[in-house]
Amino acid sequence: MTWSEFFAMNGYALYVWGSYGVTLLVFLIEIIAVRHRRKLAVRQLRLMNESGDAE
Amino acid sequence: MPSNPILEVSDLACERGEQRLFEDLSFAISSGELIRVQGENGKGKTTLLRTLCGFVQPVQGSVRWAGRDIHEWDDLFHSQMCYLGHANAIKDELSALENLQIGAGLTGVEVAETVALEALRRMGLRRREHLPVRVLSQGQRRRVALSRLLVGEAKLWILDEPLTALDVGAVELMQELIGEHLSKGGMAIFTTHQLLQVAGVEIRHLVLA
Amino acid sequence: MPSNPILEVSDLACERGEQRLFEDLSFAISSGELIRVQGENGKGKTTLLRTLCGFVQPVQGSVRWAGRDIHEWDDLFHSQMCYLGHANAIKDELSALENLQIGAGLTGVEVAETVALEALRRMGLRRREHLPVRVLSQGQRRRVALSRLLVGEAKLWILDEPLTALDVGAVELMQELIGEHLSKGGMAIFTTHQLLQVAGVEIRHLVLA
Amino acid sequence: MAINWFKYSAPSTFYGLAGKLIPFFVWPAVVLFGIGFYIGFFVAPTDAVQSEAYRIIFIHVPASILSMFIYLIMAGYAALGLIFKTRLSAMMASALAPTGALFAFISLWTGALWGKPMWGAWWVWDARLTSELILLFLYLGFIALQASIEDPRRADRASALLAIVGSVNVPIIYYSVQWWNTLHQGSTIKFSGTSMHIAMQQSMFIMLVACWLYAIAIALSRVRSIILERESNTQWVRELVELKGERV
Amino acid sequence: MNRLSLIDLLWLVIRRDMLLAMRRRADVLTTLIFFVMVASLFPLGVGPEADMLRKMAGGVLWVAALLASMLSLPRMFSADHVDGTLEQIMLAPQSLTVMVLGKIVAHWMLSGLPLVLIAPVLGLQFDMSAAAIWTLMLALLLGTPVLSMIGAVGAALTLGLRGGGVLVSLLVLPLTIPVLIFGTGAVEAVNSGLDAVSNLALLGAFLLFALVFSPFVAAQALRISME
Amino acid sequence: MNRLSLIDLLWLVIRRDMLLAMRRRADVLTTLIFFVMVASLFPLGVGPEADMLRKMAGGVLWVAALLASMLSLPRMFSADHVDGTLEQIMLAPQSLTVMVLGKIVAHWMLSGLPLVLIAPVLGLQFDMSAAAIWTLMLALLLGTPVLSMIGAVGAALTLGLRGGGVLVSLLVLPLTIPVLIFGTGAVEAVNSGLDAVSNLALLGAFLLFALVFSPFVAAQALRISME
Ligand code: HEM
Ligand SMILES: Nc1ncnc2c1ncn2[C@@H]1O[C@H](COP(=O)(O)OP(=O)(O)OP(=O)(O)O)[C@@H](O)[C@H]1O
Ligand SMILES: Nc1ncnc2c1ncn2[C@@H]1O[C@H](COP(=O)(O)OP(=O)(O)OP(=O)(O)O)[C@@H](O)[C@H]1O
Ligand SMILES: [Mg+2]
Ligand SMILES: [Mg+2]
Repeated sequence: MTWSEFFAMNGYALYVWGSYGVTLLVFLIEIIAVRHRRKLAVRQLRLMNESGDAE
Repeated sequence: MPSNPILEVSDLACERGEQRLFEDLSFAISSGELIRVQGENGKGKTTLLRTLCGFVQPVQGSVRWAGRDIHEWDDLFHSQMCYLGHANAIKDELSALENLQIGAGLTGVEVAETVALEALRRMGLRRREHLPVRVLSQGQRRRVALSRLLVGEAKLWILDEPLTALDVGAVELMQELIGEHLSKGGMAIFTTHQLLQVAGVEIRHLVLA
Repeated sequence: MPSNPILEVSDLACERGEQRLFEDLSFAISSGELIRVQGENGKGKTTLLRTLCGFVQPVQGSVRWAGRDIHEWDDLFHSQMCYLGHANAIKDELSALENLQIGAGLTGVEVAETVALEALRRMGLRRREHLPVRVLSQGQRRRVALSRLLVGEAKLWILDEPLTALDVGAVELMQELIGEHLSKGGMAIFTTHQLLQVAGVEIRHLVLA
Repeated sequence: MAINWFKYSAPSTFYGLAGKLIPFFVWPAVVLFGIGFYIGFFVAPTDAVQSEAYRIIFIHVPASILSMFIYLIMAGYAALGLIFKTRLSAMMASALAPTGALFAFISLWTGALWGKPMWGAWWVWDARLTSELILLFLYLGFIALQASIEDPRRADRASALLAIVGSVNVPIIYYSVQWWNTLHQGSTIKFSGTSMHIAMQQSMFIMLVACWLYAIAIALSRVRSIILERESNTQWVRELVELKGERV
Repeated sequence: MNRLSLIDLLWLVIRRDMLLAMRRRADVLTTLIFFVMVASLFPLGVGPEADMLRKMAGGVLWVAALLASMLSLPRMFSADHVDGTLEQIMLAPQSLTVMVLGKIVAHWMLSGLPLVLIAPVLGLQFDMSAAAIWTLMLALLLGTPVLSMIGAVGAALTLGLRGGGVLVSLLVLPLTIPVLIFGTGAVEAVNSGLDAVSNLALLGAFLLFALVFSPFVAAQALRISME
Repeated sequence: MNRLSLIDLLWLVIRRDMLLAMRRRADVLTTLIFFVMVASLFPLGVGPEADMLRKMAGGVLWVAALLASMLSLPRMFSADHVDGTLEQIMLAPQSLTVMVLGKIVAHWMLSGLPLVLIAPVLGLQFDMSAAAIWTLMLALLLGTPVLSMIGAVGAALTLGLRGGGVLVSLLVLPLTIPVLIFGTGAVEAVNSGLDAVSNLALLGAFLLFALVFSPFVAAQALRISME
């Protein structure tokens, strides 16, 4: 089995790689979203600390 | 159940958003007493009153009626108190009379028509009893809401800006009503930014700052 | 267009339901004048003010601005007046700042952010400028609505119970603002059941009975 | 014992704990994904009927299974939060919801991509497909409800109630959809090999475990952000950011 | 001045909601007319072949009923919420569950019952058989209260939220799918000469189940929303 | 302090409504999800046979789009009415027609456009052909703005009336039937191998016609409602 055969998936490339590709994409998006959320939260906290708005 | 239950607030603290509105608030009110909650706009008066009713969960401290925490959604407490908020709790489609009767009914009190009519007339709504309240003026709507105080038998009145939209005559009437309520052994907590004096009663002030 | 337009009301009559609220009402207001509409609850104060704005069609009589009937939905009139009703005309979802800027924008006035912020701060909303107004207290919401008066350039203010829900400090501020407005050549018609005095100005009373 | 439990159910304690745990889920997940993929694509033989297309199964089935289990776990946490008023449980529930919804989406997506070559249609109204779609709607409802309530405490409690009502309904929905479909026609899906090749089973199982680990890791790190957001007014969070210079 | 018993209270709530609806008159009619319209749009959208229409009839009518009762859901508590009445209701010393039950019953009488009654007319439009029409009515009679009950929970949860109207559909529609399926299943069964009893029995079971739990759950939801 | 030009004003109104919608976040999504749900309910009601579903697809999707955009109509002016903003808008010295046009555009971008974009996915669920799906999208693109425009008139007329939500559907639905007919007609035409151009052209004509008249008419309706 060559790599090109492997990637061709016997004509089912669109379906198989479409599935795995989108799954990977979704995972990546989720990971980025979670990191972004964390970044926002921490930044917000920093801002609050700096402005001394602690009342 | 003591015959003269009192409302005890101990060590109360409330937060809204990230902001602590008040803390370490303790007071008690018993028969014949009148408390006015004061404070500038946004100091937490409404929040305090709603906490006393049990709508808002305090972050700390407790509110007790006749010795029991009100947060057990206690029937006893609720049958002995009456709350009037910023909103009038009246239905635009119903007439003043229907509003009063049904409104009282929902809180478990059956009010005869004659009693209801008399209350409305006392509140200055003669000849408005059967109009849908939708067409009434702001002040008249407030009067419909206030007339509920006349037909209930609550011991504790909690009134959030009862004088809003009332004209001078109506303000005097309210003062009279509160006076009567107190002399019958009731008690009341209220807020207002207007002048309010009750003959023969010394108002205790509770200042939120 | 006269440089000092006046509002003339002649022979006005309004009905609500089967009831005539007022009739034969004539008055005029010009630069520097302040009129207070008085009357008990339900005497027709709100109705009168809304008639002056053109919302309510009078059964008789006319309202004229700078000589022309306002019912021609006249741009001139509308660009020179500002009405604040019982409702605050603010959006719960927007912050105080956004409300002020967008609100003014809708009436055709562009307001720079610095100007808007300053107006809000003058109204005692410092550190509340960016909160969604939903979480503000009744009095703070009223202040947001009132701050529109500060950023506009209307000559005629029509205010329906502007003092509702305001604390003592805010009431004083409003009196000051009205004073300034009049001294700059403006005029105002308002209703209120509360006390309102403007230093150095004699308030004309218009009693509906 | 009980004290211990409560200790770890305090957001402040759990925050650190979760931070330490995450790597123990992430790296095994990565490795297992690799192994599962290798077995699935290089060891498992080509299917006689479906040719290579069947390889979608290695992601499709784990995603489907997780989407269902996560809902139950989420509802469980929500119920705990509602009954015992533990803040952390509610936070866990809201941390799990997006992941569950994403797995439901992946299940639908991979299923659709599998359906086209197998049945000639991206979508058929089969019982299993339909109930997966409804499950996605349930997730979206949960998320939408939570997103539209500003006050976090109310949001937690309201969405917890919804999740509980939903989890009572899920079995009912599942069986009713099953019945609905079979009343009309037999199932359209038939898998060719009645007994799956051993390598296929291995791969599927490994991918399943990998997905579990991934889901746990992502939920833990999401709950950490949620804790920071919700507890931002507490002293310990402020100190955390200030003194320890918490990494961004 | 008497205290009201629970039954009196239930009755009061129902009467009140009916009275309010009658004052607004339009309300009842509009739900009904919405139902009729949605059902009538279909032939327009799908084309007039009688065969196909007969086949779809049960499904279309059920979907229309579902949407119609969904439409009136947001108003179930929101009017009371906005004008402050709900606060008063929650302060009442009586059982909130009973009051919620009253509101559910009233909602059904105003939005579900009319659909049951008008359904035969629409059934005729779709050329349904008499037996199918009877089954449809019976199924709607058992199913629409369940819609009101599940709906009450959704309405209570979304109380006072922006965009509550659509949000409530989003929450509630997926949960009502079993009702839809067994409701249409009953009609279909009759159409294909089978017995509809099992479908109807299941609908009945849903009804009982919902009757026992939903008022309580909705009351809890209200408590949460009012906090 | 500058006066705004008409274009600025239009843009301000659009931006404002979009901003408000974004604040409510859920709003946009929910209309969309409602659309998806209604479209998915039908197969559940009617049964899963692919043949029949393909035949109904155009009709079902159009009806779902109609209902979804109908649902968001009541909010078009009523929020502004309740909080007094509408009074302020009407007192503004600028053209009310322009403001109404702004509100219509915003409404469409929030409730119509998302439907156009999601339609292909639903089309696949119903196993529609690629050509049919394209036509559907095009038809929706031309038709949904007309729905918003007709809807605006209805929303303005029913402003502040009790039960306005359903009432507006009542008023508007009959008026939108031509859109429904030609919209489904276009899809049908493609399905039966014909050309959809005439149907689409008619939809385009509706669009132009509505664009010219509806903002003005809706503005007049608002004036009447506010009196
Ligand atoms: C959008 C389309 C699809 C959806 C939503 C879907 C959904 C599901 C779900 C929920 C499961 C888990 C069932 C369980 O654990 O009991 C599952 C398993 C499975 N699906 Fe799909 N599926 C789809 C398309 C397909 C297609 C096209 C095929 C193959 C032709 C397929 C083959 C399988 C197999 C073999 C399993 C695992 C075996 C089993 O548990 O019975 N699915 N799918
Ligand atoms: N359709 C109607 N039928 C009968 N009376 C009506 C109708 N509409 C309005 N009214 C009456 O018209 C009056 C409206 O008065 P308006 O709101 O202008 O009063 P106001 O002077 O502003 O009072 P307030 O001080 O309470 O604000 C009320 O007395 C009301 O009862
Ligand atoms: N989510 C929130 N975020 C920030 N601040 C909030 C939030 N919710 C409420 N607040 C603040 O809490 C206070 C609420 O006060 P409350 O309504 O009790 O005031 P009040 O004393 O009744 O005022 P008024 O006299 O104007 O009626 C306001 O200052 C408001 O800005
Ligand atoms: Mg207040
Ligand atoms: Mg007035």
